Amino acid sequence: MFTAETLTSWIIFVPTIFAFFLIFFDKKAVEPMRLWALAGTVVTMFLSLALIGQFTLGDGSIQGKVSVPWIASWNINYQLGYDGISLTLVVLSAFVFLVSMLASWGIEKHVKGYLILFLILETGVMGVFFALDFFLFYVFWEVMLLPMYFLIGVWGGPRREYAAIKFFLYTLAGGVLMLIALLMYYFGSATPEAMAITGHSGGSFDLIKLAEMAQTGKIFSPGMQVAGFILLFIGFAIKVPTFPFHTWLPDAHVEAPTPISMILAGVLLKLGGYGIIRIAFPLCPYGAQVAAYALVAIGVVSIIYGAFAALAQTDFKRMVAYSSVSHMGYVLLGIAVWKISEVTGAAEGRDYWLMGMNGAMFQMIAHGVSSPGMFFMVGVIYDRVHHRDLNQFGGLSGLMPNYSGMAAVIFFAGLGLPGLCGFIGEVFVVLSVWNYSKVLAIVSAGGVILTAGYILWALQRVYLGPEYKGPHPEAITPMTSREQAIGWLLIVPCLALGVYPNFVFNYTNDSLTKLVDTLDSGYQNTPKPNTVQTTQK
Amino acid sequence: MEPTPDKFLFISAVLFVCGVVCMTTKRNGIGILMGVELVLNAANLNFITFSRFTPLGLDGQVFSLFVIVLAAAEAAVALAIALNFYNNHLTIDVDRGDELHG
Amino acid sequence: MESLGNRLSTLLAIAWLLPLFGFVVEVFAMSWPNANRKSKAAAYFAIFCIGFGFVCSSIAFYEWGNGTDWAVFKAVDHGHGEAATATEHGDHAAVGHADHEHKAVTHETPKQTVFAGTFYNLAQFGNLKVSLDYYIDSLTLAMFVMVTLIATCIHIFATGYMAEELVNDYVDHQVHTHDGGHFHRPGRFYKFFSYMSLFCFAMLGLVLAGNIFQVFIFWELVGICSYLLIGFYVERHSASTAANKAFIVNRVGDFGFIIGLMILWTSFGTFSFADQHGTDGKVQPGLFSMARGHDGELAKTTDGKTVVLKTEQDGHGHWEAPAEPSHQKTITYTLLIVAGLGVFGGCVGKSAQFPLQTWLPDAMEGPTPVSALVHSATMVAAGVYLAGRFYPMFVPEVLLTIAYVGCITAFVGATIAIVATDIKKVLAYSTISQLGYMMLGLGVGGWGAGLFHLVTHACFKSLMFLCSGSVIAGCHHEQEMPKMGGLLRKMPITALTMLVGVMAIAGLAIPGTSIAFSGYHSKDAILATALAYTKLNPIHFLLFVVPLLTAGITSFYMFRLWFYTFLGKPRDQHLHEHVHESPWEMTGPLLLLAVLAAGCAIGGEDGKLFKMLTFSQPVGVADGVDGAAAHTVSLPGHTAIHESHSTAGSAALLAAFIGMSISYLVYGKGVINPADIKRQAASVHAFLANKWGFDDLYDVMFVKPAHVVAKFAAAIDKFVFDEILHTFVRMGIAVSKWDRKFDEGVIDGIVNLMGNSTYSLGISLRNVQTGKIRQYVTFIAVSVVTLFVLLFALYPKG
Amino acid sequence: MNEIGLLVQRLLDETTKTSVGLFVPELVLSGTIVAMLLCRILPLLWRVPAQWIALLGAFTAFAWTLCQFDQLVGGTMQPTPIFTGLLMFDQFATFFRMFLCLFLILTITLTVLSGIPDREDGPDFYTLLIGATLGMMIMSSANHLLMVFLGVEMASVPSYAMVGFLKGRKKSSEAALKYVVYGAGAAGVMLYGISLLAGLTGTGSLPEIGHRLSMIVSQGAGISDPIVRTIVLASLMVLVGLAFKLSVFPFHFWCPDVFEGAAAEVAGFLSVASKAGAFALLVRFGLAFSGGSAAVSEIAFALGIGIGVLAAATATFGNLSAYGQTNIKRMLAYSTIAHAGYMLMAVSALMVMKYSKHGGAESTAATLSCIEGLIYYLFVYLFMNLGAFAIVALVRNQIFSEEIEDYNGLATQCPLLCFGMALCIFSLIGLPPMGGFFAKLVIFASVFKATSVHWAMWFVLGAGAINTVFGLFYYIRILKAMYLKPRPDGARKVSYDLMPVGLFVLMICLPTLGLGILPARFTETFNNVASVLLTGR
Repeated sequence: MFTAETLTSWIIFVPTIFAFFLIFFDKKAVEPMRLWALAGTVVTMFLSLALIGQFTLGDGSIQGKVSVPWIASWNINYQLGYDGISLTLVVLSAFVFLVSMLASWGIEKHVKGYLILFLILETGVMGVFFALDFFLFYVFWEVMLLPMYFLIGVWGGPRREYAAIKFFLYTLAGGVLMLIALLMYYFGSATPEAMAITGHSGGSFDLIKLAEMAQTGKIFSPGMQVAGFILLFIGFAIKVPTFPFHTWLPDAHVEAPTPISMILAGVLLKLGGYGIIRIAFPLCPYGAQVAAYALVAIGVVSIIYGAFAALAQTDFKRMVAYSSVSHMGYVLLGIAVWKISEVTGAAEGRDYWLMGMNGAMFQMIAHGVSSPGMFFMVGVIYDRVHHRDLNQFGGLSGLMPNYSGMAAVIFFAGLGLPGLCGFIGEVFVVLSVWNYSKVLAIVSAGGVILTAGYILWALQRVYLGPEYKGPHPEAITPMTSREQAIGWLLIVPCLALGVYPNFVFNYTNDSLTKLVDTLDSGYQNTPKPNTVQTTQK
Repeated sequence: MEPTPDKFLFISAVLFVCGVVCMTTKRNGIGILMGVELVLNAANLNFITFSRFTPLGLDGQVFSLFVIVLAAAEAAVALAIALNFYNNHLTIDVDRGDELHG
Repeated sequence: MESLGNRLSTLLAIAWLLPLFGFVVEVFAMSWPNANRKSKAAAYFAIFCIGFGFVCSSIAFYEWGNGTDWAVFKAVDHGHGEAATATEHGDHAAVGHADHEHKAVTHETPKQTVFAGTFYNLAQFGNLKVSLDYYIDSLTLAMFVMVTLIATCIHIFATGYMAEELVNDYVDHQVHTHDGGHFHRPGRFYKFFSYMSLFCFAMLGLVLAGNIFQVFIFWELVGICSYLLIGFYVERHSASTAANKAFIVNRVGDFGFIIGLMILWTSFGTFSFADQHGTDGKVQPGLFSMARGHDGELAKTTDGKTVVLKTEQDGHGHWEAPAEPSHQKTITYTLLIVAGLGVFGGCVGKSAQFPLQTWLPDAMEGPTPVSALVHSATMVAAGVYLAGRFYPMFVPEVLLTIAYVGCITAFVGATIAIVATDIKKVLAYSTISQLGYMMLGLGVGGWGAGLFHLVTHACFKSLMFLCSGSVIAGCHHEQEMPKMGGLLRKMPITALTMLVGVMAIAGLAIPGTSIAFSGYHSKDAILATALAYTKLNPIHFLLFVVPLLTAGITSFYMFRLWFYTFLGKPRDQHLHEHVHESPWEMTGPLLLLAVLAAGCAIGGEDGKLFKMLTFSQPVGVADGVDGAAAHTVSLPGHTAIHESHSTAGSAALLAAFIGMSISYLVYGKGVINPADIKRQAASVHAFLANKWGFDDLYDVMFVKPAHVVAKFAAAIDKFVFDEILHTFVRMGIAVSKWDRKFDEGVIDGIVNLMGNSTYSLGISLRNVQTGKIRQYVTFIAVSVVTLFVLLFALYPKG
Repeated sequence: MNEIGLLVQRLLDETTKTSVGLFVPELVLSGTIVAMLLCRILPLLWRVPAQWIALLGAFTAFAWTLCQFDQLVGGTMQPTPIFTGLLMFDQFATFFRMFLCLFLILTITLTVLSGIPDREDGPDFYTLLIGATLGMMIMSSANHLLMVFLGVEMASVPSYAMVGFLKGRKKSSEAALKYVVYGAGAAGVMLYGISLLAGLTGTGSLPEIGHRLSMIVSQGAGISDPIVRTIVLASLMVLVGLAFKLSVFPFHFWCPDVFEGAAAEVAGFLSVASKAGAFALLVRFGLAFSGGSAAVSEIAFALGIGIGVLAAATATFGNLSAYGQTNIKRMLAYSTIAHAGYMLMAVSALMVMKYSKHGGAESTAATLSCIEGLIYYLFVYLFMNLGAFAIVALVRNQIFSEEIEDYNGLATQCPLLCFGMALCIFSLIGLPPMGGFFAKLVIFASVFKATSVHWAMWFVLGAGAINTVFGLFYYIRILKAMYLKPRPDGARKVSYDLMPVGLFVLMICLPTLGLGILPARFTETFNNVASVLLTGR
């Protein structure tokens, strides 16, 4: 019953099944409902672990492919599959959902509605990671939007409506751009040569076949690839969030309740990065290469800008939100270090680009573990004193020793301390940038100092110092056992990934090698327009 | 001399314009309905001319018959509504009926 | 041989991982709710871990000796000096290798002395490999033995020093809560020892590291441990700011380190020092063999602009540069310089060299054992160790910069130490100065001399810090020297061991004989190399004159410290009554370290320790570099250094005696009352508000310029570098404030503007809907006409 | 003398044998009207409430049209013009008649549930309702200019009366007056246009217009040629009549006032049914120009572009002016205007593709998808809009207000109704899992294909995309009021039990989700309908 193929569908729809049964619970039975929802996330976690079992390590191509025709007249089919990239992200999402569910015991308002939306959100996320049909991918991408709007809107903080509508607006605008790109590629793939690959008339939404078409370079014209890439990149960059499109993140994080901002930071930001790796790059290799310098520049600016912004914040959660912007800048940086040598026209220093990609994937996983941890730590103190003003904290290490210890470890993971997960991602990405462009490499290395600056300053203001300066100090009680369990659940992967990063690299390396080679050949096959291909210094 | 259709068409055009002008300027509800009748009859005149001079033939006359019938029906309903408007607003002045706006 | 390599690596790995195990146990065991805070269990457990580590490393040293049948001590041709046992300390390792000396020398092939291998593989991208591996040679073993030994002594000392933390309610006098009272908190005895064990783990990891990336990993871990230890008294704002400052300055250094790493990674393609034996039998050259091959020369192209890396192995295993250009892997010379400077930047950040030395004096906020272990013996020495380890990769230009940076640091450190009044600040500045010395030693080509001074300095500096610790403990946390005085009678053991340390650092010796304190031998070695260096390149004469001058200043301020605290009348009568000698846990290690400080460098150049260090010096260093051809700096060979030994030694000795006598006159006998000098230089006093006014009766040229320079140096230090740092911080905050305004103002503004504009447009459209029916009907007619006209105008022509 | 006899004889047996047989559903409806009027008079039938008769009649009509449709699709029946070319009996017309009957059933059940027409004036209301539906059914199968005018009038006049049905209220009487005056004006203009067109072509039947026009229009005549000018003016005037029914931008002024004045059920009926009939008629009228010479096609092409511009303007105007609304019916009125704009884009794409100079097979396939998109959108639109208006009506019965503020916190009291409203709203916005998204996707796809023919269509596509984002703002305000705002304690209680009301709401709202998830079956049938319409000609 649980073969590789059916497992993917099971993982997607188990949460919805649990959500459906939630309806029949009585409104008052809060505790059983929470346990039932927790059971849902635990089952999904086990299924994803089972999926790892099914995964054959050496092979980088798509595994467990299942394709059922859904809307035949438009060649749309319900197509799922996974490879090293999506597998690691699925396991991360299942884990973060499990931990956030544990942290949801603090929610008292409309518990049933909250849990149902929470589980539907999980379905949406899992669907995005498994979908291999562009239309199915878009449907799951937007399905995530509905529950997220309500989760922020109903259970959020004081300015929740503004934050919810802003989040909805940004993502919908991105979605519309992606829709246009979707249509462009649907009609673009209706040409006779495309017929050879897809085997049926009319356009195709199948991501694998579209990637093959892009790789031949003949079917999608360079102009279309550049236009397609810009549309897709903006659509995904809004989710990552990179520099110009990031202003929704601090509002959404500050207003969202703790478990939701844990999911927002842990999982939803990774969708942007995953989208770029799975769709934006393979579908328009030429566009990606032309925009590579701009991408790297945006990545570096995101790092520096995010770090400075974090330095300036007085709200603890907003500071952590900006740190996410800065950390996700590394992801974009790692993906885009694709240098083309004038002589051969092929990728120069391909190993460094592969290292950058692996670093970016690892950074996504590491940030996916450390940033929910950071938000949880902020949440623990917020649930007690109900304020987040950095200057009004202090002396917590005396009052809550265990909590401060754990928080210090998590924040040091965010800082990029060796031995913890943050370090590997950052350093590998920074090391790989030198091959691409020296100036940007130095600037991105500078980011390391800023990160240390704002995190240590925040730690000093919150945890060190003689005594607690903020309102109702009597509420500060040591960590409950549940919170401690969550703390340990987050710290253990931090340490494990930091000490032995091959947990991730074993899986992602083969798939990324395959991706890097297809992109490289895709770029070489595309006929360059008459202008001489100017390469970046 | 052989009567040509354009004289009739000219008259119907004039009739049409009078009808439209009457509808737009009259403040009295009934006045507006008169304007409507004028417009409909202008079209009737057109149909009759075309049935006489163009290969339209009998269709034109059948057309005008139907138009007359429909004009009657429409007038009946319009007057009923105008009456109802009067009962509620105690006036037939159309400009007074601007409660629904924005 | 293979089995020896494994045995060595396992032994050292045990010594390395034990403290980590200690850290984990201490953190968990002690954080158990019912653990009583009075038990010293944590201390004993930590001592056990590091002590056992020391035993393992000495066994490893012994095994290594046997393995290479003590070639290390037979390498030098003219036999070996008098059979003095290197160190009397009573553990069996010393005894062991004493009786081996007379074994017959057999001439079979030279045994393998350098062992390298991999623990496990971090990541593999294409043919780029990143892994945790080990590199064991004589330097590693020497460092292991030294670090573990000193750490054990300091741990024992710390059990005594930190005893006051063993209480359930510890009153911290330096912290005032808002209601004026002192801060109360439970004792944190166990936490101190857990951090110390973590630090030892990180330090040993750094020494054992087999590739530069692994060094970087433990580099930052050591930085975090210093952050935790400096900020041990978390409640004191000054402590946490000092900790932050230390970490961020280290990070600035690491920034340079990362750039170095990037260049190496991109141009060499590997991080590992030694050659990597791939599973398929293929051998991949390590950094050193790529750069220097077997003969120690860089394979430069004809125009001298690019360096060709030696990536091919000829007949008998020597790495050569491939002939055909297509196979050649090259790196431009300037990039190699930048890489060298980058890595050296890391060392500057960590060893508090010239531009980044401001954090070390502030780091004295941490408890004294920390200052002793971390900020004098081991961590700050890591920079020098790395410079030593990475020596083959430094091109002559880089060595020159290292030399000058070392020289400047030595001078600046020494001059500021003159005016410092806090006993620990004096020692901190003297550490900076001695580190400058070591860097100078390395810079001028004295690889052995630099590391020799590293080891000796570690011994006597940790000794002096511990003495100052016991003085501070004795005077109930009073650190200001003006309040002390005349403690000789009250604390005899501390005073005498301190005297040994002072004499060692001053480099005193009985002229003519070879009996001298360790400081003399190592400083003499450095000065000799410096003298030989200046002979070869006369324009760099400063590199010998300034160190000589600094040697004099060093002995002056060290003796000033000793006379000021221990001789003369007690200046604070009330404090004087309560002074008491420290308990045995504190004085025991002092004695042990005193013996070590005095005798560890016995035999000087041809002593056991020096031979041990120079045994695995990079190839080609011994016979110097003739820079004339490539018009760069030439480095003195071993023979050249040997000749200039006698002159350099006597000059150093003279400078030391002069310094000592001056300080004796001013402080010891009190012939000149320091007070009236203060009146004369009242303005200067105001200027040095936080530095006690310097009384100087003798208007000798030597004293006044030193004072002016000190003032200038202190000023630089305070107003220039700190200022630069603070301006950076202020600029950073200013940019971030602007950044936030821009972020909320501009981008959010645009989005809200769009939202509002569409909203207002919507509202304005509402009043088009007037509600008047007549206007609606007019609109029908008007729109029909306009539509017709529009269509008429825009009709697609033809 | 006998020719007349012959003529009459031919007419008689032609109508009796074929046309009447195919005209049965309309006859059934007329029968129900007669029955209801009778039951007012005959005391025997007095006790039978009128709505059950109406429902019975609607069901039989629906069943009949359904089997007619099956036979047509199955091929047993061939599409033929009936009543000597006055009406056209083909899949396209039958589909719309089936659509209208289904809608009639749903509207009647809604009025039963919301109880608008009380017992004694029930028959009058249902007579008007069925009369209007009859008019629209004739509109959808009109094949002759006379039928065009007759259908429009028959649909409009009863709806004037229905709008003013709540005799007592000042607002509804004012609305009715406005509707009558505006409707009559527009009908007058249309009639004048029809007369000109009939005069020019000398015939009334739509298929011949194309041929006749090409005879009188000389080759290569630009707008300067008087004949071309009069044709353009005449067709413009006819389009005015249709634009009034569709509430397209310049002719939409009646729509907000009438919807606010009329009862919610009537507004629902008007918003969907009249749009369906009008769009069917617009498509037939648009296709009337086909078969003509190049000059005629050029005219039609220009009209297509004109309609496209109008469509964009309508969508933008509809969305923007809905922002500031406080009354929910008025807001939904503007939303219907906006959706009319989206559907009009499909028609303009159809005309642009059909009459583009370089026609070829590829363009016919494209026109096929335009019509399919239009029909699919209408089908989903039926459920979306009726669901929204039904819920507004049901809520009005309990809280007697249609202001959005009074909807605050409704979700806590009647979760089922609010869940239905949320489904409709998200479908109206066009979010993926819902039918609205797939409908919009199909229409945007056809417009996207039209962009390759003429640059102006880019502007239309752009307007469509932006409007999807504009639309988000005001739709979300309803949900925000219902879900995010707390229920003011003084407000009236809204509670409905599952059985009649809940089930009905679910029956209407769930198809919006169903159509989104399983659109496959419907797209095939619509595709077949469109192909017959195009190729049948």
